Amino acid sequence: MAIHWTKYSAPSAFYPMAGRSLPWLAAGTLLLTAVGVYMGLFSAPTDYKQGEAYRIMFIHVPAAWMSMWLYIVMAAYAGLGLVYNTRMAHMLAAATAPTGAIFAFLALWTGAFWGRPMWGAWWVWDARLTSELILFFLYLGVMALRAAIDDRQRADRASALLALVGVVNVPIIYFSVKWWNTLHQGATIDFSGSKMDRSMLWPMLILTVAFWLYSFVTIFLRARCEILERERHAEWVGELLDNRG
Amino acid sequence: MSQSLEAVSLECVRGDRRLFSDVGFALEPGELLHVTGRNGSGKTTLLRMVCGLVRPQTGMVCWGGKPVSTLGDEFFRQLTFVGHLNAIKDELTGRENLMVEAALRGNPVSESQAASALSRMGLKGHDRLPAKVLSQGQRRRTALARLLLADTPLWVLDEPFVALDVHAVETLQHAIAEHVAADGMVVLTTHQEVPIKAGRKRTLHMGGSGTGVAA
Amino acid sequence: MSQSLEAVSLECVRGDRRLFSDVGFALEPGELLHVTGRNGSGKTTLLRMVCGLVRPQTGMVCWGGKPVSTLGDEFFRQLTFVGHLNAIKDELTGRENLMVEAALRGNPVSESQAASALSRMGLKGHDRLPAKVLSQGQRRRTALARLLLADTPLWVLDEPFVALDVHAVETLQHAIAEHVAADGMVVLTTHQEVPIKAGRKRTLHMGGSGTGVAA
Amino acid sequence: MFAVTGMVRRDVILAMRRRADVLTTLFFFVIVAALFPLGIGPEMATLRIMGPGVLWVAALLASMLSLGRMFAADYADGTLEQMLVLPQPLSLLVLGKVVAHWLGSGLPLVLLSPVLGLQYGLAPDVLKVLVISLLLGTPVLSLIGAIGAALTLGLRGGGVLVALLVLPLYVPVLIFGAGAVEAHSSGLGGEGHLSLLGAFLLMALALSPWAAATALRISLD
Amino acid sequence: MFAVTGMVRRDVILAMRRRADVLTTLFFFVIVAALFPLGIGPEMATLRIMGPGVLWVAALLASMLSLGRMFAADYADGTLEQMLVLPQPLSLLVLGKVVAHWLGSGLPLVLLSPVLGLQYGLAPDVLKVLVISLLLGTPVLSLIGAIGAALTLGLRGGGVLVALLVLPLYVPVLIFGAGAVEAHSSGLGGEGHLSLLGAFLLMALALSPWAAATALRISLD
Amino acid sequence: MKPRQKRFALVAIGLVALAGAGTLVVNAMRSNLVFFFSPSDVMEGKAPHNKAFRLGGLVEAGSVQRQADGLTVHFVVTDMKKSVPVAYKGILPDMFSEGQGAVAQGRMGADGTFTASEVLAKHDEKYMPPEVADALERAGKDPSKGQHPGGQPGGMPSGMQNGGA
Ligand code: HEM
Ligand SMILES: Nc1ncnc2c1ncn2[C@@H]1O[C@H](COP(=O)(O)OP(=O)(O)OP(=O)(O)O)[C@@H](O)[C@H]1O
Ligand SMILES: Nc1ncnc2c1ncn2[C@@H]1O[C@H](COP(=O)(O)OP(=O)(O)OP(=O)(O)O)[C@@H](O)[C@H]1O
Ligand SMILES: [Mg+2]
Ligand SMILES: [Mg+2]
Repeated sequence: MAIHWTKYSAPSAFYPMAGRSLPWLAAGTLLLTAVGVYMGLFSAPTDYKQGEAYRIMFIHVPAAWMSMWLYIVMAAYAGLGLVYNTRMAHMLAAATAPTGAIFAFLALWTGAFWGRPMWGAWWVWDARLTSELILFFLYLGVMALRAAIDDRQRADRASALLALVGVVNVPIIYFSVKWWNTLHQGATIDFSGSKMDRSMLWPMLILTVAFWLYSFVTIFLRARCEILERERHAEWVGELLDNRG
Repeated sequence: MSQSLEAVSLECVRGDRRLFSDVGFALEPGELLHVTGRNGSGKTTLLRMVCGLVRPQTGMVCWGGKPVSTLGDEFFRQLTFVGHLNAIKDELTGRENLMVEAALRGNPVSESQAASALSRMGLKGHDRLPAKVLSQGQRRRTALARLLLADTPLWVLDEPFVALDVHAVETLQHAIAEHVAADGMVVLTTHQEVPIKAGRKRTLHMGGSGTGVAA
Repeated sequence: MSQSLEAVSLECVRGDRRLFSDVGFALEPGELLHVTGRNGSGKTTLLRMVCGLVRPQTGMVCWGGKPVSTLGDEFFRQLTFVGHLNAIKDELTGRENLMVEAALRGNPVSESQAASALSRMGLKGHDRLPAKVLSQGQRRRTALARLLLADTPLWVLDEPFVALDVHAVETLQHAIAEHVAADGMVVLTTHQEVPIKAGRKRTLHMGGSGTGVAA
Repeated sequence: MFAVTGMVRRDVILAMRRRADVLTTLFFFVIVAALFPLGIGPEMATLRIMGPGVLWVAALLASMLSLGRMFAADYADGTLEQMLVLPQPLSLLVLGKVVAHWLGSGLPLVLLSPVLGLQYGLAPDVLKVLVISLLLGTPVLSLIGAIGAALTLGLRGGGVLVALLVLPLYVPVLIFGAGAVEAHSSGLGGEGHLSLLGAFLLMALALSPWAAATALRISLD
Repeated sequence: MFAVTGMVRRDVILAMRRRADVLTTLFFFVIVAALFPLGIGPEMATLRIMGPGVLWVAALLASMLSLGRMFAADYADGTLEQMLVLPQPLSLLVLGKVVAHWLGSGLPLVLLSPVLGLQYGLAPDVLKVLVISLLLGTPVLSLIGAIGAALTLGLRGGGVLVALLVLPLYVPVLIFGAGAVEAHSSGLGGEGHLSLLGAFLLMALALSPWAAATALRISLD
Repeated sequence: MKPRQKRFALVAIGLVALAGAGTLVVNAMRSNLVFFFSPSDVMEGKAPHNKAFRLGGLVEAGSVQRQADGLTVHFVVTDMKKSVPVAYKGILPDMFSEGQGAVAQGRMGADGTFTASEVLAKHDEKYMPPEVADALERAGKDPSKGQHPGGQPGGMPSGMQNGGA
């Protein structure tokens, strides 16, 4: 490949790259969100059983997916940081946690909101719901641990270890509906295909991509702040700030 | 098998500060390295780095030519470390402290061995008291008694003389000199003088930029 | 109003041991009392007794002729104590530590006063770091900077020189000498020498039986 | 009085430096309140009965857990020793520390309790009584806890020992606190319970700073 | 292997010197188990339903409370630092400490639980399942707890932070532990739950000493 | 033992423990760890006897009868093999309807009727517009049966089938 990704493991290379891509990512987020929301609200048909309420799905499912995916991403960066001791990986892990937590919260909240009309209960302690709640608390734990430690290196490595330990929870969330009898429905979309009409599937997929881009935007923004703060004594940051005036 | 200790261009960053960089030294059997420097110059940090407790940003510490991070237990078997914390349990008596620690190392010592090490450190009559009630200096002595029982070639001592009275300082200086004379190695920090009888004494001064190639 | 400190036949029993008995001394303004003795001879305990932190078995400590146990706050207002613990909060910076402590005493100091005290103790540039990250010696210096801000006649210092480098030792010796010269009183323990310019120096040697009438 | 406010200020600044402390007490409260439905099963009728009791027990445990923080740090770094030789009445300094402790560990729970109460399906008026009972009760917990924390200072395993010492004194607070809510929701009116709680509070305010100060002097001898 | 037994011996001796620690964990367990009927009211039918859940939650809290003791003392006095430079695999030393912790905080609860269970009116066969579930579950709590305790070492307010970190991982243990008893008492047989608990135990045994050892190295850096 | 051998031994022990854990998990999955019981379970006596539990399955077509008070409802829950009559007093979730999944919480009465204190609706994982559902129905396929070869027999929402398998 022409692009050498490893090059971006240097904060000095990552910073401008993220800066250049941010406008595009932000524009993509806005565009896809607009399209997705429009399609979800207007072009997607009413469901044959759930009527209009099912439209919460267009937020719930992408948020739930992203909450799990971002955890994996965070744990992967954490692992990289622990093994190879790269600063950039730790910074990205740190930047990922809040976005992941937001999505986990969103999935919980929309799920509860949806559960009320569909199931007749805001909350039940079934395996899917419980494991997603645990995911949310793991995100909070990772952030709280990081916040509680003053020394940055120790904070990085300690929260990285916690993130790695918590990774066992992700497959449990995913397979919980298979392994146990849950009130939560089974997988609509899995590796064998989708049990959802195309007209509904598209807005959901578009919104998933939009959420994904949004994650990039917030993570890059946070990572850039983090870089500036940590590397404020580095030469290149000094130059950068000088150029800005 | 006599080994050598070597540190190669160590660097340490704490918070925003580069505490030291490009610190290096080499220590052969029969040598003592006295790490000096002002308060806060990074002596404690360097010693902890030598013991593998702190990971250097760059550079490495080698034992017998191999990085200690890969040697693991093999290196620790050669090392006795007395940090600025005494590492004694308040609930145990002096004797028990020494025996428990030796047992965990894998070289158990008998009660009478422990008692004699303590009495050499001037703690006769205090070695059956729980460490909790001992005075600052007595606690330090108990921690240092470990050195008299250890048969490791490398001693790493962080301000060992702190809180000791003149008698105890003398005893310890004597023990260090003997260890060096018997082809041991010592790395220590202290703001006091360390006379040794035989062997070579090096000094590593921390502080200022471009610090730290041992003279 | 200049007062005097007097200790009358103090006795301390710890566990089964009579640590000391019949210890007494009298200290006038412009005098320094150097408490010496081997490790474990009871110096720390004596100093804490002087401050009213430990109650004597028999005997009493008097300030201006009145027992301190009945004086309470009135005595504490005359006293600055630096124990072997540094009494600084890890979370606060050096400046904040000094300011908070002074405010609680009831004599608030400004930030610049705190900063100048710290810089006199050689902590310029380190006084905005949380105390947690400071080295042993730097922490001790922060604790001692309190003395430079205090305007109390009586200082009680337990091994103040521990962990200090030569520069800091000099600064502190200087500060102590000045305080004594300005008609202050100092009670301290240390295993080092304490030269003073003016005033009188007494020594109280602890240890052995029948110890402790100050010479 | 100045000793109290100065101490409160100091401890609040310290707590702000370690915001995690306050947040984690809160999380603990939330998590314990969430655990019970897990252990017991999700029947709404049962939950509604248990709700006030569980929330009260959770508040009690959260407050107790954070007792360790009241003096331990000051003891370990020697600032407590300094407090004893300050020219201020020790009991007022202690009162200041207790107030700061409550601001960081009791008040947030009180503010959060209505939200958790909703989860247990409690009605709005029941929630109101719950909040009042916690508002009166949690300071008592902090005050009593101060004595226990001072007595166990520096003992290894103090965290559990303190539990043993303070729990017997916590029990009446728990009984009347949870009792107030129960009495109200069963239509009896919880005023009697609440005014007893108020009496506890005044009594604790009068006695406990003094007792805790004495305990501190003993622990440091 | 020698590292494990040596460590267990050391910590058991230390615990014997401070017998209060073990006793107070026990008392804590007893008191929490006794508090609930107070907070909730003494109806036997309700108590029987709640019994297993309350006992499990009490065991969980007792175990969590005593986590602070696992490394804190060793950290403060420098013996932990020494452990890191011992010529023994750190993960085995950690395993030794965990075993000792369980012997002092988990095992006594297991042994005491039948007595408390009786108080809640549980039948003998239900008690048997309760004991087995605690026997399998409490070591998992100690193992997971070790990671949290190691990560929060030396942090102020660590006691509550550790709760936040380990509780999410404790929840499954609680669910399946209390679930086993419930499944059994409703005639379903708790074997499924129990074998899941066994699986947790093996998994925790394999991974947690290593993770906790890594956490210790990080915390002492 | 040399350090390398020691490390190897430790890793091996760890792997054995993990394998053991895997076996136990599989074993656990074979016994029932359930959010609810199916009517077959109830008929086979697997469900709790004198205790509240959850009963899950499909609401049998044509079985829903509302009492005059407008609140009490009788219906039958089935898993296509066995069925259980249910009585419930209270407000039903919107999604509750015949042919749909439902989970009821309550106890078995002596007369073989399940008295529910709470009813939750459970739906399947299929989403489609009504026209498609109609078309499928006209083509003789039960829409809730799925368009996939692996579709669930008997129109059960898939979650209702695998009682922990
Ligand atoms: C608080 C309650 C809820 C939580 C925590 C929750 C959690 C989750 C999670 C974590 C996923 C992603 C799993 C995966 O990718 O397989 C998910 C997917 C989904 N959830 Fe929920 N959910 C909740 C409530 C609901 C409700 C009430 C409904 C519908 C009535 C619902 C419908 C869905 C659907 C359709 C999917 C997509 C499944 C797939 O295609 O894989 N959820 N939910
Ligand atoms: N319970 C006890 N039983 C026996 N001896 C005790 C007990 N408690 C304290 N001691 C003794 O009291 C003495 C404490 O002395 P203190 O700490 O005052 O000594 P010090 O003169 O300050 O010594 P250092 O120079 O080491 O600081 C020690 O010798 C200790 O052994
Ligand atoms: N997070 C941080 N930010 C800035 N400086 C830090 C940080 N952490 C540690 N330091 C600095 O690192 C140094 C630690 O040095 P160390 O304890 O090794 O000193 P030392 O040479 O042993 O001193 P002493 O003689 O006082 O024992 C201190 O100067 C401290 O200010
Ligand atoms: Mg040092
Ligand atoms: Mg002393």
